[in-house]
Parts: sequence; structure tokens; C-alpha cells
Amino acid sequence: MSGWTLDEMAARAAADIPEGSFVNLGIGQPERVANHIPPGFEIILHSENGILGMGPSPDPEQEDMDLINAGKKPVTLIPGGAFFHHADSFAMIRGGHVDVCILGAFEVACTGDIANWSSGKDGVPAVGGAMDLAAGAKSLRVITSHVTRSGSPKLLSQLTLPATGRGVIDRIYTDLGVLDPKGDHFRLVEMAPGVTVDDIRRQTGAPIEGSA
Amino acid sequence: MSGWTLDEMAARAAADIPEGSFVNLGIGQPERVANHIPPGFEIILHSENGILGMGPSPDPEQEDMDLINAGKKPVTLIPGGAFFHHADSFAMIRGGHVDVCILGAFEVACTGDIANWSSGKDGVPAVGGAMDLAAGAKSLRVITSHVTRSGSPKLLSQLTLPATGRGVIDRIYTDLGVLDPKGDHFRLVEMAPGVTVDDIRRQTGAPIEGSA
Amino acid sequence: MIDKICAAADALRDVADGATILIGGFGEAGSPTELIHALIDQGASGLTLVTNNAGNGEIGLARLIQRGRVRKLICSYPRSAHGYVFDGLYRQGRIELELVPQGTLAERIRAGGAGIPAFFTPTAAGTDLAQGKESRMFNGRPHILEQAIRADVALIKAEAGDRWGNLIYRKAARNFGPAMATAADLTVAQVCRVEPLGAIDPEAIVTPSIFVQKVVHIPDPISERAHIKELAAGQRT
Amino acid sequence: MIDKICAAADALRDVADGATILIGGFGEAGSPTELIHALIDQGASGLTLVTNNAGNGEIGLARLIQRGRVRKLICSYPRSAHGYVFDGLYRQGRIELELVPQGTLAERIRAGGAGIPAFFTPTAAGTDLAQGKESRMFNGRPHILEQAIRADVALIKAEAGDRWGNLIYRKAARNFGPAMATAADLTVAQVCRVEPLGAIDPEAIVTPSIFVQKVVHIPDPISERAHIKELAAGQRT
Repeated sequence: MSGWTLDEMAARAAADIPEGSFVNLGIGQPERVANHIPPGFEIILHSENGILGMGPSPDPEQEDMDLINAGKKPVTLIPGGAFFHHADSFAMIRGGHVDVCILGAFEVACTGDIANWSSGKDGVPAVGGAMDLAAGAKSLRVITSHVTRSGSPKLLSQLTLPATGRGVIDRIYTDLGVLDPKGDHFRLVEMAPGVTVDDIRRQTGAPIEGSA
Repeated sequence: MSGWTLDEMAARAAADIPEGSFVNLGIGQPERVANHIPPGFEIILHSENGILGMGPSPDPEQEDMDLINAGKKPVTLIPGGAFFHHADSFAMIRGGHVDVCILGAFEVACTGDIANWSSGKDGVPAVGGAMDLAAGAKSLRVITSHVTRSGSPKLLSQLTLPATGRGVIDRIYTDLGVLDPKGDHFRLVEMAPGVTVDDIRRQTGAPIEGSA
Repeated sequence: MIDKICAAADALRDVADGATILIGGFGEAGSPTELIHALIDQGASGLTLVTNNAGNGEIGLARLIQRGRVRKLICSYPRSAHGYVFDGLYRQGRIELELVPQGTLAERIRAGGAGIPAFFTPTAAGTDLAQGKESRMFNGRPHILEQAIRADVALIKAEAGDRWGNLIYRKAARNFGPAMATAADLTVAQVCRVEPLGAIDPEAIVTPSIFVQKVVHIPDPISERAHIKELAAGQRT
Repeated sequence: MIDKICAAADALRDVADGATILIGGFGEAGSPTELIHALIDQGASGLTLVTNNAGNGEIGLARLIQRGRVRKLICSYPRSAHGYVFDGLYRQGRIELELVPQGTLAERIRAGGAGIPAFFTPTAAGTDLAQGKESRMFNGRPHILEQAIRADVALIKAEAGDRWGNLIYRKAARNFGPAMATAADLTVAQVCRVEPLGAIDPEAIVTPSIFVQKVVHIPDPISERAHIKELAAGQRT
């Protein structure tokens, strides 16, 4: 069993995004998806804090702390981009205007439930925009390692951690493959090279259907 | 009995507006109040259709049909003015940011109820922004003739026409004087020259208290 | 490459009979007259329109109503000096009217675009327009529950746009455009100017590209005021 | 003549103990650090703050919390790399926290400013943050009822303002400023530039004058990033 690297996972997720889409990428691994959008292929990135048309990180000497992403890292604005306030920004999200949102996750259930805001043992709870994105994006996808660092499945029959949203996830990209939550099971859409259905079954806490 | 002219009524209403106020003036007689704001005395006029800092009518050759007031007549913008959209404009109204609104009225009751949107026999009903202004302005005032053209009282114990808002009117300027609705009566604040309390009592459909 | 600029006929090709359509404008200011004419040519009927007014003379909104394409109007102020087309049909009972206070209309549309299905407002509480609506006290005052408005199509007019769909407006012609742009599956904006991408100041964009599906270049739109004058002159001769 | 430009101390003179205060900013961007320092000097305590974050290092929001002036935080994301001040007090149970999803926080503030006392939203439905909230189905999906937030004071940062209180912002530092400006009895904006009346394009004004009571000129505001670097350097020596 080999599976995809972080960049291969991100490239696979990027390949599912049609040109012209408005896309919100969560903090961390989802941000990497932006590096795999082909040059000249127009995808418009949304940031919760009031940006459409977010571009790549600036050179260090060009950093502007008034132009940061949702993870509070300096970014740039590409031509055609716009600034707007927080209530308008979340109107875009809640109103179903963001075509695709890709989030990280602690757990995803085959019911489409996602847990990514509370590990259940955090000192200071924090939710940010996760629940708004989970409730509002037209298509909600997850990019995550297939199992936790300790080897436990993150794809489950039902969540063990506090939910961010219920019945909202359309697709999951992991190092082992691409899976869609289908209620009582995950449908296997694609497997990474060298990965078998058995590998995936063994590392998933819910039934798998399809052989990709 | 003589009473105030339309301009004297408007001047009296204008005299109650402190400098720095944000003011919305209804269509018709209320618009005349703007002509009686002293030059250099800064009052900022709001128009429902997305204007703050509305100035006087332009010369005919300067008319711009993209710069009209709520009555759809050409206006101007003074320095410091701003444009905004309709939802934001009514957020200003409903949110209690407009300090003073002066409306016309068919009827006002001593309960503070106002009727100014439906004569009860209109062919095509139309409400516009009247109910929003009635519900939202910090201080709501009425400027109106004391009686109808046929001589019936417009100031009543209770409305006979469909209400625009309930318990919302603070003050009424008429050709006979200034009156405040006080629940079960009108308090007489001021009388126009030559007008007696008896004149007012005779032409008002509710109890009057005070001798101004 | 994203290019939302197209002809009006192409933008409106798929409008279905029975569609709900938001139409921008406060009187003449911001009225997308050319898009409405293209909608007449397209032929859809049985429409529900959401507008502040009901049109004047016999162009734009008034013409669409005159051609019998409109089943129902959701509107705040359908009465006007030259509004005889709607007036006549309404008196004949040939068009339905849902009367909505102007600020409630704007807020219901804004809610539709923002994913808020319903909200409480003090406007119209205690009046005839509150009839049948859920009521509740907040801060000691009565409020009523109002429902969001969403539509199949929004037709709006802006001053300038780019190929992504970013828009700026002109003066008080902004009015309902920005809220309506957010609340339809298909938002079509007619613009007087098309700007190159990046030419509109990102700080001054009023409607960001995400809300707009089609941009139609109409450099020199019809003046309703001139039309009304022509009508009046025609009646005098 | 209207002149809302004044010193920070004058703007904040009447803030009472126990006040609810909206504080703008998303992380450092848009944070009104100098106004917060003036509030510390003013001395009000027992405050409820409504903010997106809980501050970094020991300036601005973090310093206000560190001085024990804050009873409760209504906040979406109070955790951050340099947020040890809030973190410590929270773990000791010395500060109350109401956690609110970021978009719900923005919308509750916007509703407060717009006279909407409550609205239904799908955000957080079915999660722990929906506990105790009224729930209702719309369009086949569960929604929860959220209440407006209004405050005694809003402290925000803008790029430029004029003597009437019109404001423009800079890039993503706009964030919570425009909504917060609408939702307080006393809105104080610190601005990097004061412009003559009429100099800001009326089409590009983001916060119109009606929402702002005081404008404080802070031409060269503190950089939180530089402060954090200094703290780190101090720890290394």
C-alpha cells in the first residue's frame, strides 16, 4: 500500500473543481489545493474575512497585515478581486453562493456529518467559520488523512466528536482515495495507486461499497 | 382665527430639529421643511432610496434621473453625502438610526397611531416606506392641515382608516398649532397666532389638555 | 477563462413560464428596461415579479405587464402618475398583488440572498399588512415574522461591470440592485460600461462577482422620462 | 457645524462599568488597538466584549482582558498562537465565554443594527451550539432562531474618515467594522487619515455618517505583529 502524498491529494481535489467556481478553502491542508489549480484556469477563491479573488502568498517584503486570509496569513488579491464586510461575506456562504468548500476534518461520517471544530478536550473552545461553511456551501468536501496519527479511522458510521454540521459532506479526499458519504455507507469513487479495497475497508469505520 | 401658512408650519417643524440630526422627510408637505433649515446649520437628510446628504432640487438642466428622492423628483447631493443600497437604507430606518422623521397623515390619534398609507377606498393600494418609517425612526412627527378639505378633524381619539403604525407619533404640526399625542388626549404645546384653545378643541376629534 | 458578458437574448434563453423574477429599480432609476424588453421577446409568461413599482408608460415593466406575461406582482408601491397599465389590469382583477412595505421587501430579498429563511421585524406590526403573520414580542414591542424572497431570475441595472460580474452602480440608481443580485439563481445585470478585469477598484465594488451570472452591455439605455414626454406629446396631437 | 473628530479619551469618557462593547478586527487586521488602550485608561470594568478573537500578546484586546476589565466574551475564535492571556483566565474560570459561529456573530450584529430582533439560520443546527435554541424547519432543513446583538459602544478601525463620520476601510481590515458600526449607541472609529468633507467618493463610502458618533485620528497605529516579535525577542534574551 502506498497512497497519495499531501500534494497528490490536493491535486485530486483540485481536479474536481470546474472553471469559474467560487471556492473556499479551509485552513491547513485544504489551502494546499490552491497550488494545484492550473495557471490561467480561473477559480475564484473566497476568504471568510471579506475577500474574493484571493491570490498566492506574497514575497515577505510585500506582506500586508491588512490583507490576510482566514488563517491570518498574508495573501494577495488578483485582478477582479473584491473586498467586503463580514456580514456580506457570510451572506455569500450561508446564502449558498460559494460553489465548493473544502474543509479539514477530525471525523466524517457516512451520513455526511462532519466534526472539525472541537476535539472534545480543547482548553479554549473555538469554532470560527466552520459551522457556517458546513451549513452554507453548495458542495462541501473534506480533505484529510484517512486515519488519525495513532492509526484510528476518521471515516466512521457516526461521529464520536461534536458535530460541525449534519448531512452536509459530498466527498472526501484522503491519502488512500476518494469516497462519497451515502447515508449508511461510503461509496468508493477512486483509489490511490497501490491501494486496495481491503486496505480502505480495514482503515474505515463504516461500510464501503463500490470498487472504484 | 388665522393660523400658520404651509411655510410657517414647515418653519415651526424645522425649528425642533437639532443640528447634526439625520432626518427623513416624507413626500409632499414634509419636504417643505428642508427649505426652512438655516444656511450653514448642518442637518443631514436621508432618502429611503439610498441617499444621505440630500441637497436641494437642481436647476432643470442639471437634473439627473439617477439622483432622485423618495418622491422620484430630482435632487442633489451635498459634500459628505453617501449612496447605499435599499436594504442598508431601511436598516438605517428600522434600526433606529434616523433621528427624526416627519410624515404627512390622513389621520393621527392621541394614542400616537397614524394612518397615512390607505384612504380605505384607493383603487391600487400602495404602501412604500411609510410603515418602515413609522416603525423605525427615533422620533416620528407629523405635519398636516388640522382638518380635511371637507372640514373633518384629522386628529382623533382613534383612527378610522387603516393604520400605518401604532403608538409611534411624538408630535404634530398643523396650521393651528403644535400638539403631542398623550394616550387619551392631545397636549397642546403651542398655538399659531390668532388661534384659541376653543378653535383647536372644535376642530379636533379628541380631548385637548394644556393651553400652550 | 470566465466571461459572463453576453447578449440579453442569450442571458435570458432559459427563463421558464411561471418563473419568479426580481426586477431592480426605484421608479426609472436602476430599472433594467432593455433586459425587460429582451424578456418580452423571449416569451416567458405566467411570471411573478418582485419590484418596488409597477412601471410607467408603456416601456419596461409596464410593457411586460401590458403584454399579459405577469400573473402576480410582489410590490411596495404599484401606484404612480403614469402607471395606467398596471392600474387597469388590477382594477379588472387580471393581476394579483402582494403589497409589502418597502423596507420589508428589501430585507426579505436580502434575507433570501443571505440564507436567512425568516426574520422578525417591527414594520407593519398592528396593521392590516400583518394579517395572517406570526407575531411575537421583543423588547416590549410587537414584531411579525417575515419570510425570505428568493427568485429564479434577477434583472438589474448597474453602471459598470467586468467579465467576472463585479458591479458598481450610479448614485441612487443603486437602490434594489445589490440585494436583488444576491437572491436569484440567475442574476443578469445590464451595464452602461464594461471595464477590463481589475479596472474597478476592489474597495469600491458594490456587487462582487459571486452574485452575478450574466453581464449585458447596454451603453445607452432608454430614458423612461423621455418616453413619458413622447407619450404625452402623442396624446396632445 | 457637525464635527465628530475628537481625542480618544473624550470619545470614551462616558463608557460605564458593565457596558457591552463591540470590538472590530479579525486578528490584527482592523483591530482598534489605540481605542482599546484609551478604554483601559478610562477605567470601565465588568465589560462584555463582542469580538471575533481574544487578542494576542499583551496589547489591545489582550491587554484589556489582562487588566481584568472583562467579565464575558462573545466570540467565534478565542484561540490563537499568542493568545495566552485569555487562555489563562479562561482555564482559571475567571472569564465567561459565549461561543458563536463567525457568520452567526456577524449576522447577529448586523441584525442588531438593522432593527431585526431575531432571525432563523441553518448554521449550527444539529450541533452543540444549538442547545437551548428554538428550532424550526424551513425548506426541509432545520434552522435555529438567533437573537440580535446590540451594544452600548462599538470600537472599530477604519482607513479614513471625515468630520461627519463617513468611513472607508483598507483591504481585509474592513471585516467586522461596517456591521459593528451599525449596532451600538456610541460608535467610535479610529482612522489613519482624516479627509475633508466631500473628499471621500460618495459611491465608495462603506460606512455612512449616520452610523458613527466619534472619529479619532490615529495616523500611525501600533503593529501587533511587531509587538509579538518584540515579545518573542524579549523572551529570547
